[in-house]
Amino acid sequence: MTGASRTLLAFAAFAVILAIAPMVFASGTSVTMMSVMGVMIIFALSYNMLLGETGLLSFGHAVYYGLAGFFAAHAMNLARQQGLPVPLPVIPLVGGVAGLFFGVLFGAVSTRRAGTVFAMITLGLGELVSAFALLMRTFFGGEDGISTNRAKLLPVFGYKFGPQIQIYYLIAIWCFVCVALMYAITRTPLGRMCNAVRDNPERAEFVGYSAQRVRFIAFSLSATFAGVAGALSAINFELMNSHAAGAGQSGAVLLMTYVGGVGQFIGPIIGAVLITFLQTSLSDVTKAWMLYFGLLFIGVVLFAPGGISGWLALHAPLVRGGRIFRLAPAYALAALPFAALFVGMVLLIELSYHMLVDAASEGTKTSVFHIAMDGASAPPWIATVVLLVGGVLGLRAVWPKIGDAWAAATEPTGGEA
Amino acid sequence: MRNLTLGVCVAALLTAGAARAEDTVKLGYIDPLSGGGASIGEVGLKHFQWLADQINASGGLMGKKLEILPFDDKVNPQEAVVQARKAIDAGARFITQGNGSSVASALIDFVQKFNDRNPGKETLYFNYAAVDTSLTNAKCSFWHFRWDANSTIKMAAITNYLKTQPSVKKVYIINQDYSFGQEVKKLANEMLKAKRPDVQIVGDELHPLLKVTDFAPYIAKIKASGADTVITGNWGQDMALLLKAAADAGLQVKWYTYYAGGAGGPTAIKQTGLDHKVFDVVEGNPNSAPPDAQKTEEEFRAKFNVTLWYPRAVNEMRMFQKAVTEAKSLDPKAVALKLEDMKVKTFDGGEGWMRKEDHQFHQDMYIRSFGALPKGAKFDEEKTGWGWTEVAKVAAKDTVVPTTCKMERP
Amino acid sequence: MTPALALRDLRKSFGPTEIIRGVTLDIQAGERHAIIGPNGAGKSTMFHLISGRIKPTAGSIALKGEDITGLEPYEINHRGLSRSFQVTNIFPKLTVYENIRCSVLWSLGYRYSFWRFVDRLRDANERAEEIMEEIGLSARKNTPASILAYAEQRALEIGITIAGGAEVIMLDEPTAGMSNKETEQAVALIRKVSEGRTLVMVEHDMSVVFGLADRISVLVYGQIIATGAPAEIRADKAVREAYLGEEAH
Amino acid sequence: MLEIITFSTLNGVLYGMLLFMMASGLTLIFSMMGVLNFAHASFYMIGAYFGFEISRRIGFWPGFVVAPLLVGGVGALIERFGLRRVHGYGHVAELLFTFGLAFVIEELVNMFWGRLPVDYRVPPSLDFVAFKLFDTTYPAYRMFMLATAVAMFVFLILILKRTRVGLIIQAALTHPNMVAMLGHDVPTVFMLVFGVGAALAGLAGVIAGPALVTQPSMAGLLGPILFVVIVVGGLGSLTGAFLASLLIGLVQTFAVAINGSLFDLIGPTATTIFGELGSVTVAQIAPILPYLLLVVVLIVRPTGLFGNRET
Repeated sequence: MTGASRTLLAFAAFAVILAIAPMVFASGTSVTMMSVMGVMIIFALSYNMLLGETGLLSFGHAVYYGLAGFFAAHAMNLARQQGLPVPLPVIPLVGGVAGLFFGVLFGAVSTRRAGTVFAMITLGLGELVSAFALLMRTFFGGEDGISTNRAKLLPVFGYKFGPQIQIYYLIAIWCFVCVALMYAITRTPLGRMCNAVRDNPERAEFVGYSAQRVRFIAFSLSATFAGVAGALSAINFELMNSHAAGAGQSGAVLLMTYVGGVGQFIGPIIGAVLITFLQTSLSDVTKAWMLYFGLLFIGVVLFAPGGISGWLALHAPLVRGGRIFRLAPAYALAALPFAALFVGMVLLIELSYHMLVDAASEGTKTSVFHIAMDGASAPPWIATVVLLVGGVLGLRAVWPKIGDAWAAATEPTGGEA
Repeated sequence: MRNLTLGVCVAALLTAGAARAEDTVKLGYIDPLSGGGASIGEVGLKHFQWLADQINASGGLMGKKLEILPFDDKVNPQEAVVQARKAIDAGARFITQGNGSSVASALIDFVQKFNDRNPGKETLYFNYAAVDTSLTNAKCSFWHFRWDANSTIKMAAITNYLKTQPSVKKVYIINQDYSFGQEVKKLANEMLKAKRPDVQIVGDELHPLLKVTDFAPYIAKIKASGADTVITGNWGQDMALLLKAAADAGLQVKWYTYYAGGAGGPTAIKQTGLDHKVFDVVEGNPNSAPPDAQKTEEEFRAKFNVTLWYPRAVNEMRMFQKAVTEAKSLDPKAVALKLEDMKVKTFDGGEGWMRKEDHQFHQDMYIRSFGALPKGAKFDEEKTGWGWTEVAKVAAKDTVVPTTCKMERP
Repeated sequence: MTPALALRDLRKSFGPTEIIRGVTLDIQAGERHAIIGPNGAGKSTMFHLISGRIKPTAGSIALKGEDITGLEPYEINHRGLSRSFQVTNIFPKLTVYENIRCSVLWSLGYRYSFWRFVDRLRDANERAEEIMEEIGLSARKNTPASILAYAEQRALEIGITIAGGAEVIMLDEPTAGMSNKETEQAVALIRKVSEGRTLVMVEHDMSVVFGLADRISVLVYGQIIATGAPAEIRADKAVREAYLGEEAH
Repeated sequence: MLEIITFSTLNGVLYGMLLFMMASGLTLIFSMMGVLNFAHASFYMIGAYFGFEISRRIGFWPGFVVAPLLVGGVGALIERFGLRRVHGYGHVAELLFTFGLAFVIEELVNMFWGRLPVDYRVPPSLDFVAFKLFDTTYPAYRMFMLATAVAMFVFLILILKRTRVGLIIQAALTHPNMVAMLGHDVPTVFMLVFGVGAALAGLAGVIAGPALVTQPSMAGLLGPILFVVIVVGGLGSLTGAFLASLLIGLVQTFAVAINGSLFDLIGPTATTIFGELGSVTVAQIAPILPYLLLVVVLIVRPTGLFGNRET
């Protein structure tokens, strides 16, 4: 199969997944969550145009997402009040244009340098924009933000876009288009030069490209897509407020992109889906979810700097060579201590959290994994220690086997090295 | 990495396993349960769980048990909307929230639209702490009820009290620069002019929200202005640091605040040694409450090791139970209609009523000062040894302010 | 005839130290010109000045008659000058093929375009294949540049330099660190790729210099003490004293 | 007028020195290791909490000595078992590691000390009025903070410029291989530097904790302003950080004293041109000015005011 047809197949699969997802996960919560995921996929991919493709670490990407969201919300309100014949599905274009505008404006001053200087400028710009958002109340609506009503615009083919499922499909279509476009951009002269500038900005200058210009265009395009995502978010929530342009949102997109993996195109998609799911669901399961988030992030930085997709990509040649099964025994062997370690960690965190935070008002009894236990008694703690120590020792014992299995599986037998 | 996959599976399993029996009435509690706001959200949750236990002990709602479903909104309006959606999916037809007027505003909007688009699945929203007046003015909704006194009512109470204090001559107003602070600033100016035209407003300051580390320059300005009284809506770190800087510089004024009693406030005031110089305005004061309320307070403190911060939550839940009983229905619309114009004896003894035009609860308000406790006072705060002493009561009828609400009624 | 490169009283100081002290030099179109000199003479600095990596303190540089003093490297590149680096300077995470293709894009006029697929640019792909063939790396097409062997990276360095089809090529010690056999191959490669172009190179290996160069300039302490054909340089007394003389010891 | 200028200058210097105290460790770590430590404010927070724990059990002064050492130890361990692992992946990975670390530390503090502010008090030995100026008192504790900040600056400058250790660590940054060849253990040097940086943050926490509010959000609320200090001053320049701290302290304090707005300056046209921003007073935006300064400085002079390198 050629590279091109493989790409087409991947996109076809993506389209099918987008189409049938709400049939598989039909509850209102799932559809709402998947709508957010669609928005975040665009946002995270736009961020990766900077971080992964061009090597620019931004701490203020939410500025474009947020500002564009406000423009979209105002556009919707304007269209409704003036009775303009603007259908909802074109509103993301407003966001895109707004994103582009601010991308060009702020990109011109921030992309002259890469590295730390760029990161710090984006940090400062992010702080400034959130500060001004609170000062300019007419446009940003103060703390409350700007609310809008997506169902009051011109209907398209009878769809009024009140029900969440219609919004889901609207987002899904935009998501597909944006993902395809962003993928396409990586395959253009500019996209290739972004990689070149990321790797070696100096040499790029000596083959005729201004590193600053490349960064600037990448930045502007990235802001455009972030803008589309922001507008979709405004449509989805029917509300935009300054949180969306703030440091928290900028941090979240960094987290998604990095955890998903910056080295593969699919990485941010995985990250956006996973982190959005965890953000909305983990807080139902544990009060210490932010701690898990932090540990997850550190774990990825320490043990899988390529992110989830990077780790998966390591296996790609083996899958293609049909030799992935050679790893199976070693992985199965590792699964047990790994699970022990994981369960031990969860127990440790949950028990500590309960004893330190909740025990004073709720008593020492709690339940973890639906198993009742008393934090003041020894058994759960002994179990925790046993699991942790056992897990670590087990992994140490198994680790060489994984190495051997890798060596055996990747042994050159012709074909790609 | 597999750590992650596992985590997802576990989370998914647990969520799936959490399906609950259908024979309970579910109240979705949407407030911060993580991050900085969690200190407040957790305490609020305890209030509601405890109140639900009481309702269930007294026969429940139409014979059904009330169950509180907690959802973490991370004080983010968009997140709150997602969590509200989850609450509804989990079977909650009633939700309650308190922290952050921006969240409240988003929820009002969400509930209104959801009810418009899903007739027959209406959801009712009880607000126990978001005080932005516009929530019962321009943004008012039939589906929203508020038990906390809004900013306007609180300022009306403060200024009514200041009317009786001739020693107040020069007032300085300082607030956080966001919608709540700006509202306090505006109200303070208007009401002081109306009620105490002789008082001179010597300064009117806004500073960015949670961005100031050192308030010394602001204190220098207050000092230079010759103020004898400061009115502020500051809370959290902005309240604590402001008072600390004042004490450091030896500034001797009286502080009229909205949130000196908020989490961490008493600790900070005790540190500054400003004895009975800091005042706040609330709907109940444990040290001067009627005996049954004091008993409840004692039980609550004994169980949870924390002050019963929200007497209004007690009012809210008691009125909820009453409305269900009177309506003989668990239908949110029927409950809402019964809540309108409902008159009750409040937790702290006075007469209270839910105004029909804007769904704002009206109740007696108390001005209190924080400091060393007189003999016989039972309750201190945050283990400081200091507590609140009532200095004035403002009757509910004296806090009534006309509303601009134009409610769309179903 | 306009010289390919014309330096006029070029000077560069770093703080109080003047590294290039008034260099005036014409390099004719089509010639292979080598610059030699002892370590620290300022050869690399001179390369950096010409290619725009650093800006001169005084003096002027003209490329094919056009003043390029103080221009950015990419602007100089657009005017037909391309250079290599003494320390390998490639795009490490990109494959050999991508390295080369990125280097031909500008010269074919694709600039910053993001509306056409690079895989469909027949001319760019063909040109990249040709270059790879020329530098002998076709077999390593899809290998990331960072894991190439040293000599291969040096070849890629030259490939990147010539890919854009610049008329003036500057090579900074192209054979540094190579074994004898690798040097031979490199010389053959340089000879081939410099066909029909102007070549300026800095080189320490005298057999390479004298085998390859049409003319040689000797740079000592930031000044050119002699310029001429290899035979003239060999015979030059000042050069012998300053440079070759040293080596004789 | 004179009164305002005097107070603003004094308050500005006090605030500036507070900033420097908190930022000095950050700039030290950056100048030595090239790591922009996002968790720096978290070390500052741990310092405050350790100081609080020790002071309520033994006393403030033991905490003053022990807490920074403990924080330094924590920092060294984190470098040894965390940061060192990611060192090979480059500066972005290091930065992201500290980014995640800040998250985790905040949650751990939440778990151990709760989310409400703790009652960390000024020690009685320093709880008196140092002097009085135009009827405004200045507490001795503020003077103590000022003195500590200056002492830290002098100490660091001496260490870096005058001692062999300082020379080695500076060399280790630019030429790690060469320094290793000369027989110095570079990883250990880095571990020590990180530990010392963390200890400095811890010391700042111990001292600032009682003066400010000791609570789990104190790190997050402080974080960005420290970057402004070290970036405006010039990355890796200690003198730069010192002067930038003063500059920011003074700018912010003087701005608070100015009630004027664009409206006052150019009249009603201000509101037509700038809308709401026209009536915003300088005092209102004072705490935002440092960020404006950051962006402007980086655009005009990417190396910062006193720095000489960009990354």
